[in-house]
Amino acid sequence: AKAEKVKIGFVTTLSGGPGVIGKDMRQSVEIALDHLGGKMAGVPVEVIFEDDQVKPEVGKQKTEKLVHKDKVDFVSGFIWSHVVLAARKTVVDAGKFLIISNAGTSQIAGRLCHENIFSTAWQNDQVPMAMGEVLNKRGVKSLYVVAPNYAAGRDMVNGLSRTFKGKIAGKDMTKWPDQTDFSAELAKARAAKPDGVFIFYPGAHTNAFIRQYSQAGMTRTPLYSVFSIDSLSLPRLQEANTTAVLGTYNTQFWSPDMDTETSRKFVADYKKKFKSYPSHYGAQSYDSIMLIASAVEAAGGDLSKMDAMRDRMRKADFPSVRGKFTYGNNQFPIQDFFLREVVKDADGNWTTKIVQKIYEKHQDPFAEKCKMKKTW
Amino acid sequence: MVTWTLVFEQLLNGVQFGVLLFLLAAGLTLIFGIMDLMNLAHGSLYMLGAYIAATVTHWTDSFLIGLVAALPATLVIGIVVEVLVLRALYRRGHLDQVLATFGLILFFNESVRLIWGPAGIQVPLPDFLNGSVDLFGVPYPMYRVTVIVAGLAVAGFLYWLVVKTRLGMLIRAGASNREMVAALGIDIKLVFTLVFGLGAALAGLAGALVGPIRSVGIGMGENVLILTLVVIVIGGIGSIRGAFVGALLIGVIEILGRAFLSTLFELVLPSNAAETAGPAVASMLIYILMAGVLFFRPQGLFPARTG
Amino acid sequence: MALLNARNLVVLATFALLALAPAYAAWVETPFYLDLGRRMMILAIGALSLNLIMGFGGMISFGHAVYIGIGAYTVGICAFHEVTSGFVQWPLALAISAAVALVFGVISLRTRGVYFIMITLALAQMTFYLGISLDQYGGDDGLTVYAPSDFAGLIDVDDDLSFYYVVFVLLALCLWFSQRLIRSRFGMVLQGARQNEGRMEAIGVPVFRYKLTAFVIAGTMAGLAGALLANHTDFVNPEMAHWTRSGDLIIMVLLGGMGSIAGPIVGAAAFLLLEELLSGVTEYWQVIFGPFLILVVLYARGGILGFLSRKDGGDG
Amino acid sequence: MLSVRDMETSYGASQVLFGMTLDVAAGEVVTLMGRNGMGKTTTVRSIMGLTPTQGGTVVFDGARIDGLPSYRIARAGIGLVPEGRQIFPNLTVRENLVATAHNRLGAARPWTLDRVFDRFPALAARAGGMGSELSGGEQQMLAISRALMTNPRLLILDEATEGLAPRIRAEIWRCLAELKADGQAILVIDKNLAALARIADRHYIIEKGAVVWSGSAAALEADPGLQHRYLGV
Amino acid sequence: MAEPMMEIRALRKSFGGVVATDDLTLDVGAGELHAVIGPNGAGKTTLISQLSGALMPDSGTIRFDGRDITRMPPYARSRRGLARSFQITSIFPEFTALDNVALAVQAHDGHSFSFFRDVRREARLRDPARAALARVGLEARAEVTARYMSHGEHRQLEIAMALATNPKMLLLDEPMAGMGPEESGLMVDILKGLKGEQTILLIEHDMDAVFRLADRITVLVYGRAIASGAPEEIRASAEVRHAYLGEDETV
Ligand SMILES: Nc1ncnc2c1ncn2[C@@H]1O[C@H](COP(=O)(O)OP(=O)(O)OP(=O)(O)O)[C@@H](O)[C@H]1O
Ligand SMILES: Nc1ncnc2c1ncn2[C@@H]1O[C@H](COP(=O)(O)OP(=O)(O)OP(=O)(O)O)[C@@H](O)[C@H]1O
Ligand SMILES: [Mg+2]
Ligand SMILES: [Mg+2]
Repeated sequence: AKAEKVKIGFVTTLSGGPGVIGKDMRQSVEIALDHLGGKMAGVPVEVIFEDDQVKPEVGKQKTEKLVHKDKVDFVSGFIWSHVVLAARKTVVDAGKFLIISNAGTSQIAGRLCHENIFSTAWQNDQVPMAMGEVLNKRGVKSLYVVAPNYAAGRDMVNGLSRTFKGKIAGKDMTKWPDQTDFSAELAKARAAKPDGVFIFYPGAHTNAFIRQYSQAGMTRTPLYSVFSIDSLSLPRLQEANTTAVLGTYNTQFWSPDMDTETSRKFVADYKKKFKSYPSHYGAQSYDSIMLIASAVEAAGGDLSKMDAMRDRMRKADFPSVRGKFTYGNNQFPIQDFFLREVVKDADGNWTTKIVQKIYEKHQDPFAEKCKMKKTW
Repeated sequence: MVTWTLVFEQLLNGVQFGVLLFLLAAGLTLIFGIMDLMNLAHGSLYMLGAYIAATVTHWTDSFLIGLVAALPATLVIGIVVEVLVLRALYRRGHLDQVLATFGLILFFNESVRLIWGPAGIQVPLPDFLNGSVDLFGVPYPMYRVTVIVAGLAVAGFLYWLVVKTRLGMLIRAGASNREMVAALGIDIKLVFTLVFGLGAALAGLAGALVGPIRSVGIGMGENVLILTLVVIVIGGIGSIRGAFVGALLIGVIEILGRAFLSTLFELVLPSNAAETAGPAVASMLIYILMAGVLFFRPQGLFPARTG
Repeated sequence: MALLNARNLVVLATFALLALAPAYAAWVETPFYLDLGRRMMILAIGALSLNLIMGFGGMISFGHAVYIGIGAYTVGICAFHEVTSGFVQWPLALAISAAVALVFGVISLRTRGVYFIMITLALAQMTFYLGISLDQYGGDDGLTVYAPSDFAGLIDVDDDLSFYYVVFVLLALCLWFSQRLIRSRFGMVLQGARQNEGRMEAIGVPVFRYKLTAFVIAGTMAGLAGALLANHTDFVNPEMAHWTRSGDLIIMVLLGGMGSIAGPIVGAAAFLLLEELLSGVTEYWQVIFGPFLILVVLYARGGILGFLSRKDGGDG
Repeated sequence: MLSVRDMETSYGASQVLFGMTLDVAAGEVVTLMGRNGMGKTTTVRSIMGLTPTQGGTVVFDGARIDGLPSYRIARAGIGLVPEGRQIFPNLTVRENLVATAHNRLGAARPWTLDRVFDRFPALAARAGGMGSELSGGEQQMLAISRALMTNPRLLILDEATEGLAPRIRAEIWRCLAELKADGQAILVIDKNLAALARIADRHYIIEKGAVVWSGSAAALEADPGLQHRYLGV
Repeated sequence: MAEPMMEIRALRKSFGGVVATDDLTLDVGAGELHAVIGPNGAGKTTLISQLSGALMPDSGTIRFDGRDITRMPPYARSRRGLARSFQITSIFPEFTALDNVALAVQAHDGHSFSFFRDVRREARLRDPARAALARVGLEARAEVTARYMSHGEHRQLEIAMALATNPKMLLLDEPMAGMGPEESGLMVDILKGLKGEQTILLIEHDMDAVFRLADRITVLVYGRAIASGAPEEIRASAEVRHAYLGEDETV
């Protein structure tokens, strides 16, 4: 029978500094709901947001609450790997769908894959792997690597090493999350005279790094980054007039200038409503809601039809910001990755622009560790 | 590939980092060491200093005005906090103070998020501070040099204030026995309020100075608080001299550890072991240092001479 | 003092509530309360253990979460290597936390006061960074505990309800143990050493040994909480040992009332309930929670239980 | 000069002073006697505003001072040598003396560092040392000197000779006698009856927080029964 | 003279430039009440602290009851029967008077690694503790929290704690300080009662008491013993009068 309401629990970080990511995700979910007219298959949708405080235990408890108290049908969101890892079992044991909007942990892409878990993002390694290819193409022979010393940081460096063929002239794994002074690393990097510097810094650390990068007089060395420079950090960098960031390169599966119908509409409406560019976090969250909508449509609003919903989602048959893509056996996207450059837009705002497609239909390397077989 | 100019530059980096820590540590050692108030919210004042300086800089387009505005603003905030909350807690144990100032941290962090949003602010540097100067053949950012100079000046001022002036004596006397100081005709409440304000303003100054280098964001206070506590504990709680030496020590060791530890490990360990051990040990370095110092000198390097 | 004063009533009520929570959860069909209650009780065990050394022994440890982390990691790593028997995991968790507490205690108990706070913090941070660098066990991403502790069918930790009561009974046991401990000779020495360590030595007590023993007992009890927490979250991660978690434990103890044996339990319950309720009201809940803590300090000296016993006209 | 009327003071629920009443005139030396725990120290603390009172008035130099914060009471001209010395352990001897020194009331022959060091050479010898390093007796001298350095009009000494060597004790009595000769008013608490008798103008004997006997030094000396009953000698 | 209970040989302790104990040699015979007097800052408390183990001497030896205890930690000395009282009151402020004393008894009743039995029901701790309180005249205050007692009562409690353990030797640092005449009288009586059974090293500025109690008196000045002998000899010594007693102090 048709459900009275589609309930979606959305776990993200709303408090503290990282709350800026959660805010972008929430706003994007709102846009998605606007586009859906607040209904899926004619059934009204309710999204309940919960704050994980970047703590696994809290994330787990909030998920418990969503599943067992609010009785949601889908749990989505999750920025952080450790939070989703802690929350995963609660959702799966309750027989609900878990739609991951960001965290790209190799564990869930591999050994912990599950028929009820889908990602609308990527697996961590893919983006730096794409960057490795870019560096090869651009003839970078020696590279200085700086990244924080935690799981995602090490994933990024490993991902890069999978494809980058040149020499790593030096590598610094910095203290996480306390360290926001990079003078020691920058002095070393300058002394090493590399062809380029590769960084990965999520959140506020990016700004600190890039500003010190330019203060240290490193601007002549090209800067390559992953997940560091995006629509959340660029306005801040512009505020401080850190021009060093203009013209630097990064890789991603999406960019606000992406030329798909859904993306154009999403970005335009987001800009209209919130006066800024959405980030990839937002784009992924938008897709999460749209993926869920497609599942609810397939079941005709009857949320007990798990198999029908799952089959539909596996087909990835919904208007995604990235255009058409497919799901791999681990239910992570097989998708294209692009090189982006930081530029000024027509209004003088700083944003990213797609320069080149690096990977076509790329699948993450952990899919083979997933025991599920692709039957769709 | 370690050259002497690189080592020298890293030393400068260490000193600069140390000086910044000193600004925080000096205020904390006054409040915590001398007034015996365990103030976890010291980091919050640092954060507020940074936010206020950043905001004023954006309003006025002048970093200098922003910097100068942060001082009285944090002074006043400090005084208000002292009068409303902390004044009642001097006689209580450290734990009550921990609980209350933890409450203050939560309050300040969330208030900042309400007022400024979660994203943080960036502070542009004025052009005249943006270049670099040549220090013995090493091009070093002008701004970092400015920070070093400012910090040293404050250090001198504080040493004079606490050790040489009557106000300094009263602060120290009040720390050991408030009641007696009052019974001898001194308005000790006022003295403490002023000292707290001074400590707050120093934290605010550190925050304002750090804005153009690092990012200004929520929670910036807590990380630095721990580091600051480490500094004053190594130096000996309540000793301005200890705070100074401790801050420089931590600054230099932290930077040198980050800079050269991995290289050092590569000389003695197989390369993949060195790759994991290097950053891990660099992260722990200051804690190892502190544990070591306390193991051999349980009162820190310069034990404040109390009874 | 009357047995049924407000203070004892609150403790009894807390226990009664915890005992009946599953029934209520079942009645309103909200198993979530079970989860919340369980987490409360697990953290209460942690807070209880901290109170032993902090409230009674005057040793303010800013690294107590480390033992919770170690207990949890022991279970997690055992499970990772497919050792799932609880009869192996749990005693091992207790033994390892005890051993670590012994080593850390020997190092840190040389210092006093704030220096002690800081050295425990330093040791905790080192452990934390060690956890982050443990790549094979997931680093800071942590480790999923694939299989719950297995007690050969005697107790089913995977069943929410029976695990709930396991935790409940363990909490009650810990409380009972603490109560006896504090009133024993050992407890007197512990409390005496807090009040006047020099005098304690002068009357012929080698204080260090007793403090160290208390430190190890508390570490072991926290290790138990850790083993439980691993089974509760099915997930372990270095975050569990972070200094902010040790801070949370301290807050729980203070909120409930330091120096009263049951205080930490009330404190843990109040802490988590407030967090749950307030965060439901506004995402800016800490703007309320922060000042609330300050008010507790200013107007309810001795935490919630202290406040109640004063209302009672007790002598504090 | 000082006039205390019907003072009531409690610590929490337990009341210690029950209508304490006493006077000190300008230039007079008055003693407060009584057995341990009878409320002598509490009286002094109440006068100084260190312990809140529940009733009664304190008038000093014609102005009411009860309820004022202690620093204002001290500034009005009362100098305290507290029970148990309470010197500042983390200050040097010299700092202990100068930190709170003042001559607010414009004493004609103010106490200065030199004068104090003259009076107590033992302190001069340890001037640069920390308060915490002094022996018990040295601390006591420091506490007296510190109070003198505020140049009070009324000096209150609570067991100021406790733990002093006989020679120093004698010296302090001599010093008090000199102060008295200079017209300094003094309220003194001490167990050394013989010495008190020599210097004091009047005595108060208190028991259970109230005055049970007051009168001149001569009257007390003449009444051994009184001494036995209230002072246990 | 009987076998000395305590032999101090060439003891030396300095703090920076201050020599607080200067080559001090001293015997205290078993059962003797030996008073040490001297000006303030002469090094009396420093001496007691070294005997009790709170301070380590720079050089010299201390033998107690036939054993060298120079480097023994304080608790071990206490166990061997050496008890001290403190010049500046040192008690357990949050315990009742009775608990304070019972804790002292407990410290001498084997180890305290007993985790389950309620101490407040242990008669073997409580009874001797009550007796000790009674001895110093505090029995009526047994259940009062120590913090709420007056200064004089603290002094009495201090002595009760030292007495409670039936030590072989008592080190008393100004036990009469802060006591009223009546309490002082009581204390003299207590000490008189102990004389003969117990060896006592007494530091006191109350000359009345010293001359009434002491078997022998040693006068310490600047860390050195300038005189040692029977009370009459000391009283008669011009040097002592000059250094310590003062000319006009009548005793
Ligand atoms: N802080 C306190 N809290 C509770 N009761 C106290 C406090 N201080 C003193 N008392 C009690 O008040 C009474 C009077 O104490 P006070 O110190 O005034 O006596 P005193 O006459 O100075 O005695 P002493 O000669 O021993 O110094 C005593 O019974 C004491 O136990
Ligand atoms: N910790 C210390 N540091 C430096 N000097 C000290 C220390 N302890 C004591 N002294 C000094 O050593 C000398 C002896 O002190 P001690 O306390 O033993 O004297 P005392 O004979 O007990 O005097 P009193 O009768 O006044 O109590 C004094 O001059 C004192 O200032
Ligand atoms: Mg008194
Ligand atoms: Mg002495």
